[in-house]
Amino acid sequence: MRMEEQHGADVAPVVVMRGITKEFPGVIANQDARFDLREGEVHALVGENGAGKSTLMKILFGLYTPDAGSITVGGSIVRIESPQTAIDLGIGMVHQHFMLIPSLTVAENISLGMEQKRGPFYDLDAAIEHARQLSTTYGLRVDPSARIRDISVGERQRVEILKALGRGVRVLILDEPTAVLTPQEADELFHVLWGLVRQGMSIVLITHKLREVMNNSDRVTVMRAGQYVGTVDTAATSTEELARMMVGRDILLRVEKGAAQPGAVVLQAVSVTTDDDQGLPAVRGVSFEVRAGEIYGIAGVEGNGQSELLEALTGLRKTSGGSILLNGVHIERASARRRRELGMAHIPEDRLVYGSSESSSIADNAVIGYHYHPPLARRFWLATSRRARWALDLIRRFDIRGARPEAPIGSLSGGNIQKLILAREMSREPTLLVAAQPTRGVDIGAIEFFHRKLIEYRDAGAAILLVSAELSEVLALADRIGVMFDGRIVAEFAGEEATEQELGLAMLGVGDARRASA
Amino acid sequence: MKSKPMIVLVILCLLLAACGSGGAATPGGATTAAPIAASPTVEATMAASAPVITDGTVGAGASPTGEAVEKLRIAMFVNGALGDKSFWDSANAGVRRANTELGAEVRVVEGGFDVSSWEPALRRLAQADYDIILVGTFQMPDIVNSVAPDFPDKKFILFDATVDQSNVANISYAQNEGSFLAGVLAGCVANSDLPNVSGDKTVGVVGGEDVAVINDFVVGYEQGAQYVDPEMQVLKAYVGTGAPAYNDPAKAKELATAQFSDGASIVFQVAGGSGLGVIDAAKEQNRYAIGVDSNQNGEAPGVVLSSMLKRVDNSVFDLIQMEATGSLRTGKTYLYGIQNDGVGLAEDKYYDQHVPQECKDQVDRAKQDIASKKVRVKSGFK
Amino acid sequence: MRQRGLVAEVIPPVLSLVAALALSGLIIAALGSSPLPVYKALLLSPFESLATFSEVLVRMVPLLLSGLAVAVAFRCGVFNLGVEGQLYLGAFAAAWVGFALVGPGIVLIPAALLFGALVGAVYAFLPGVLRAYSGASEIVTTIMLNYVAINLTTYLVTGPFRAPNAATADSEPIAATAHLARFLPESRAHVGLFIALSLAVGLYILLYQTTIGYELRMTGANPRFAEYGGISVRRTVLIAMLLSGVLAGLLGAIEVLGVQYRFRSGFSPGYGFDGITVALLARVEPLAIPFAAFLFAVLRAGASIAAVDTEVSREVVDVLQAIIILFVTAEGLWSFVRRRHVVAAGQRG
Amino acid sequence: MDDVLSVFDTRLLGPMLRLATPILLAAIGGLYTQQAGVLNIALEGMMLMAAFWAAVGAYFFQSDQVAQNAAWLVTLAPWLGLLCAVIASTLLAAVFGLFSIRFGADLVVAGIAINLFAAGGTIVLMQRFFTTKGSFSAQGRLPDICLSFLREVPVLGELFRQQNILLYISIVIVVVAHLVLYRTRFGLRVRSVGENPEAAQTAGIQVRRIQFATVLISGVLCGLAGANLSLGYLGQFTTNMTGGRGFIALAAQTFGGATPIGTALASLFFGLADAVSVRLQTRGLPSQFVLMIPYVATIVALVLVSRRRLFHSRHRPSVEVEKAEATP
Repeated sequence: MRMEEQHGADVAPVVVMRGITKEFPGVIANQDARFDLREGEVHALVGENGAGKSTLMKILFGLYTPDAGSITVGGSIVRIESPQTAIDLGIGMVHQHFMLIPSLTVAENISLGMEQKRGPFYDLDAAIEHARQLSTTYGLRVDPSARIRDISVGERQRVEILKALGRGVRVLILDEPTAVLTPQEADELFHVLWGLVRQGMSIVLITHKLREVMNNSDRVTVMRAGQYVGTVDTAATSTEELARMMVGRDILLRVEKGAAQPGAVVLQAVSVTTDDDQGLPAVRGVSFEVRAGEIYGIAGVEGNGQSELLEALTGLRKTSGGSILLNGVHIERASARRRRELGMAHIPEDRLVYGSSESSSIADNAVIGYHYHPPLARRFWLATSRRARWALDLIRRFDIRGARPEAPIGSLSGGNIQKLILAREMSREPTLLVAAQPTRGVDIGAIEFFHRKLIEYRDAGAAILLVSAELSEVLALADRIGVMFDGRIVAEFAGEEATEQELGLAMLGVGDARRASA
Repeated sequence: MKSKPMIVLVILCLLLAACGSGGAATPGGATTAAPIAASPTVEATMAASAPVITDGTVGAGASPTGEAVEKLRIAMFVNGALGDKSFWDSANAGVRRANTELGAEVRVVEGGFDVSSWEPALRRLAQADYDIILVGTFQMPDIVNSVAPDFPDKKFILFDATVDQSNVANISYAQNEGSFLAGVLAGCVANSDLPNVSGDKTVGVVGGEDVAVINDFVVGYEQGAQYVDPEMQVLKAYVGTGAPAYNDPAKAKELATAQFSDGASIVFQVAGGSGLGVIDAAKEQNRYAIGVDSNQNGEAPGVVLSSMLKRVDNSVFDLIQMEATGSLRTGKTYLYGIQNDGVGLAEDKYYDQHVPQECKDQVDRAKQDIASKKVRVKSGFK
Repeated sequence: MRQRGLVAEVIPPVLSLVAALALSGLIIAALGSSPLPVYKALLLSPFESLATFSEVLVRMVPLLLSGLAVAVAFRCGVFNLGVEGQLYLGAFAAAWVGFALVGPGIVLIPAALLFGALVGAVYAFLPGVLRAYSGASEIVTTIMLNYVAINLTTYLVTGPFRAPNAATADSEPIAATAHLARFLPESRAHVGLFIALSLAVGLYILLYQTTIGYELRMTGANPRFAEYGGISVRRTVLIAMLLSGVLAGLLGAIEVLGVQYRFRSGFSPGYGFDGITVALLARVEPLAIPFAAFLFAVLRAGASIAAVDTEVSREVVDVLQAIIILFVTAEGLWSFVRRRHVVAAGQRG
Repeated sequence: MDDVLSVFDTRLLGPMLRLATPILLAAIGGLYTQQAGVLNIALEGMMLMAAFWAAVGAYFFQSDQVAQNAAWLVTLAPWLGLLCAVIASTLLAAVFGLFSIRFGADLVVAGIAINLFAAGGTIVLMQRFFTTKGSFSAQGRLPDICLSFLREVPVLGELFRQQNILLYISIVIVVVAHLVLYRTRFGLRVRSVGENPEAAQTAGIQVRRIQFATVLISGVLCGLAGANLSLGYLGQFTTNMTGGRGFIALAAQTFGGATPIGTALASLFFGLADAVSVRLQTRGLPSQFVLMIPYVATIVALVLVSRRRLFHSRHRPSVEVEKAEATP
């Protein structure tokens, strides 16, 4: 410990940010924020949603210009006006939403902006060679000729990292890198990151996951409400302390829940099949049922048909076979609206694409799906004032901070948008709640809140279908767990019996299928 | 979100409105009375001493100042634009002649293609102190009917259309008769031994658009061609619809080329600005063409054998001259046909040089037949 | 903060206008004329008397309706470039009621307006269906259908509905009872203006106070979100196109009943495209569209006064208008005025 | 009916190419900007401006003034006209790019303004130079090229009988466009800017600069397209002679999926439909219906080739660098 500090004092910081203030219309994202990064460390940056972590790092990467404050890189004060300046200073960033061009290949994406030429032409071979070289040097496996739209999320992330490395950066910022990864993929990522650190790279890790922080960082900086709270050595702190610093109070990290009291079957899927966007079979005959008063979890590595299954269940994708019954009614051909009317609610996996409309107001976002129903509407007329009150009520009950009904939802942080979606979907007390990745990219305080709500809701007698890439979440919440692999449910576990180990093996398609479905 | 554009727009509107009232408070500002002798526009100003409308608010009864009392003051309203090398340019030449030969003060206003703007523009022109206001085309009778009764002191000349108003003199043209002669020429040429004739007993006509005023040319032409040879086939094509049809020489050229390739020896163009494309096609395909409205024989000597002239210029000048001598009678229609050279073929040196004698004779015969009513030329108006 | 915001809002458009006028002045001077009379004719003369001002109101009607027609589709994420074609068909339909039927105004006028709106709607429905069910880009189909509509209506008035002795492609005049009432003495300002203004308010109410409007806005803002929320994007796109067609058809009908009194082939100087400019200038907000339409109408009325009052040719005025549009819509032109405080927010319609 | 069907013979091919060429040239220009995410409504105006300056240039370099001072220029006059066209159109494109990409004017509105500017401006200048508002002769044309060795070949002979040199240039341009977009560094950047401007920006690409460059390219190509009308096909300039071909080009480009090959096929298809309509007119069908053919045919073809794409994004505004999202 003492050694560590001494060592730290010796090493000159590569990046020093002081007094950073950034204001957006109506929101102060950073106020007098500070940050130090030493050479050769993994520095975790944690904080709740809206705490200003991403903004601070986007300022460092030149995406935003600060209103006030100074940035020192390598000892000299710099003005970072664009990502290009940042890259020139050796700073790279891997964004939460990948900055890749889907129709281009891996090699093209990596070389974009620093392409080699052969004669008048773009040298594709050189790009492929370069990508391959990077890939082997840093141990990040990717196929240089694959198109981005065809590869998995984990691979895309590797491409993002390679993109930065290929530009010779010495400082790498990763924004919530594990949010979209399986546990195995996450482990692999950290393995790679430590390898980079050994080569002298400095890494900033923006995350919510305290366990990750404890296992994979040297120091931690905590932010709250746009302000700097403090920086601590990881070895000298604990998850509880970090959580307290983030939230400003003690929070409960385990999910308290009683045994489920399953009732009648609410959702029944029988041999459901459906195709993906390319028209290839994605779900190949899935059967399961969810009862009232239980949480049915679906686990699996992303891309094994979970998304397509959910879309088929909720009416966003046509089924090609099988049947779906909701409270005994066949709904496989019903519209999304009809399914909602029959008591289904849906927290979609991508809150920005399906769950909300960025430029529309919070009130508009708070009523979709029910906008034509009393009390929100009477015949063709929207009940405008009741709608505003409705939105306010959701905002209050779900503690959505900084929200006014008339403000665009895009002004909220990701976690607060997710809260609003949850609030909306629970507001009509559906008999079935389909929740996909409900806590993805949501901060620790909010996760606690979400989990408590889901359990409360289950205990009130609702059926919940939970799909999550977070194994720990599925394990913590689900009463029964189905594991999806290659478009099928290959194994089913009772919640309390399952272990992470067993589930992980089943997810890879090699587990002992305890109760394989038809 | 809502308020931002509103603010901007309201301010812009207020800005305009505020200035508007300010401007109205200072009538007859010196700036507007500035002479425009330096104006480079040729067709808009006929004389260096041409007047401007002294102020927009001048009423109909405002008396002109100084010596201009006995001078004729003429305004022509063009509901479209000059530069068509045919109808309007011809009318413009007529008014211009009135300026040089009669010393009339002349003003030409182009109204553009926004149909609904024509009436207020004409009304504004009528409010200014002009003695005669010239208006043309079949698109204007409604508007003249609405404007003319409000200005009983003013005289209007409406050419190429007619209305029944006591202060309007009308001019109408027997373009079908002129086109008949063009048809006779075409039919004769197709049967002649001129070097570049196809020998197919086929002639063509390219019209601007398929409307009666153009078809008046077309039916006359067809009748003329078949007057020469009843077996003569007449190919017809139209460039398009509306104003663009008269400004698309590329399309006209393609149409004429198609007609030539279908065996037409000669093509008559009735397509305004598009018509030059027909002449171009004839040049390229080594065939013949007939121009329209103004004399286009010189555009391609030996290729354009003649042009069907509609002497808008002469007629307009004639009526202005009548007014100058006090003989113009409003409330009636002046007809311009073959007899009074209101329509006819351009028989210039190119015509003399390139058209076979036999065809010249046929054309002359046809003229007499029309004059003697031996031939009745069909009308496109029916 | 608030005041600074207002200054930042007001200064740029004013500067733009000044810059546009200055540049235009240079052009006019270069052509050898004095710019001041042109400015006066273009900007002030429309306000000089009731008669000239009423012409502004006449011009405003089609611009306003076209702006609304474009806006309603746009709010649903559909680009209706076919307002021009739809208004021609609507105009013909209304004219047909006017010249083929007889009756008192109270019957004829609503019948003509409704029929015009209906035909416009049907014609807009077609590209809507093609977009919703075959994915054919409405940008292409609506442009193509404009040409079809113009040819079709011209055929109708030169063929089956040709007026006796008609010289041009115009229909017979409509019955006098079908004329829209004029509300100012000695002017052409007609009650179509009030219809158009109430439609602007109506569209506002529709968009913000009704479920259909809500579904329309959500579809335009994020179609996947709408689909997720149980809104049928197809159906909503069709409704938006229908509404757009209704407005375009009404535009044509009102022009026939209020100004032209017959169908004239080629009567629209491109209202359908003016509507795009008007709608976008008003940021696709129904209540801002009348102001944008008014602004344009002033320029248009001014242009035709300039043609009569000044020696500057019509086309110079076109150039001036182009310059004014460019400068006034270029929001970033004076960005230094409001550099720090207005970062491009997610405020696009 | 036989009469109507008899229209379909090899004689359609020549007109097809002639009618397709100006559309194709402008459409290729439009597809560059489209690939970079810029909807270019201004094609029409740029073409018109180019057509005007092409004719002016050709006229000027044959004038006595030039002949006396630099006689050797006279033989080059049509080519100098072409150069003038390209310069004028590119300048106009620069104005369009400046106002829309740099100053944030709406793309559609700016495009419409540019079209208005060109329509008015050409007439004003024509009046200034030639004291007419209708048309003037360029006193010359770009040469036609007759591939004489093909004369006896049945179909090709018909195809390449008397075609303007710009047709051959346009074939080259399609190939070049394909290579540029899919084989060069610039093309890679253009496509990435169009597909995901934010990602392109974080890769260090100057998004606006790339977009501006494509607008300039569209200016160059519209320069050729306009010159093709006034100097390649006709040898004269006429008021508003583009007659909506810029919009047809926009449609062709959209129809062709913004790829060079697709756009070329779409333009040819449009040329063919136009050629059919031209030839059908001599068969005595009502002109208005015949005139509709190209447009109806385009709609039908588009419906047949369209996949179901309900959520396509387009009319993309220029990139907003700073989004007001405070999402950490």
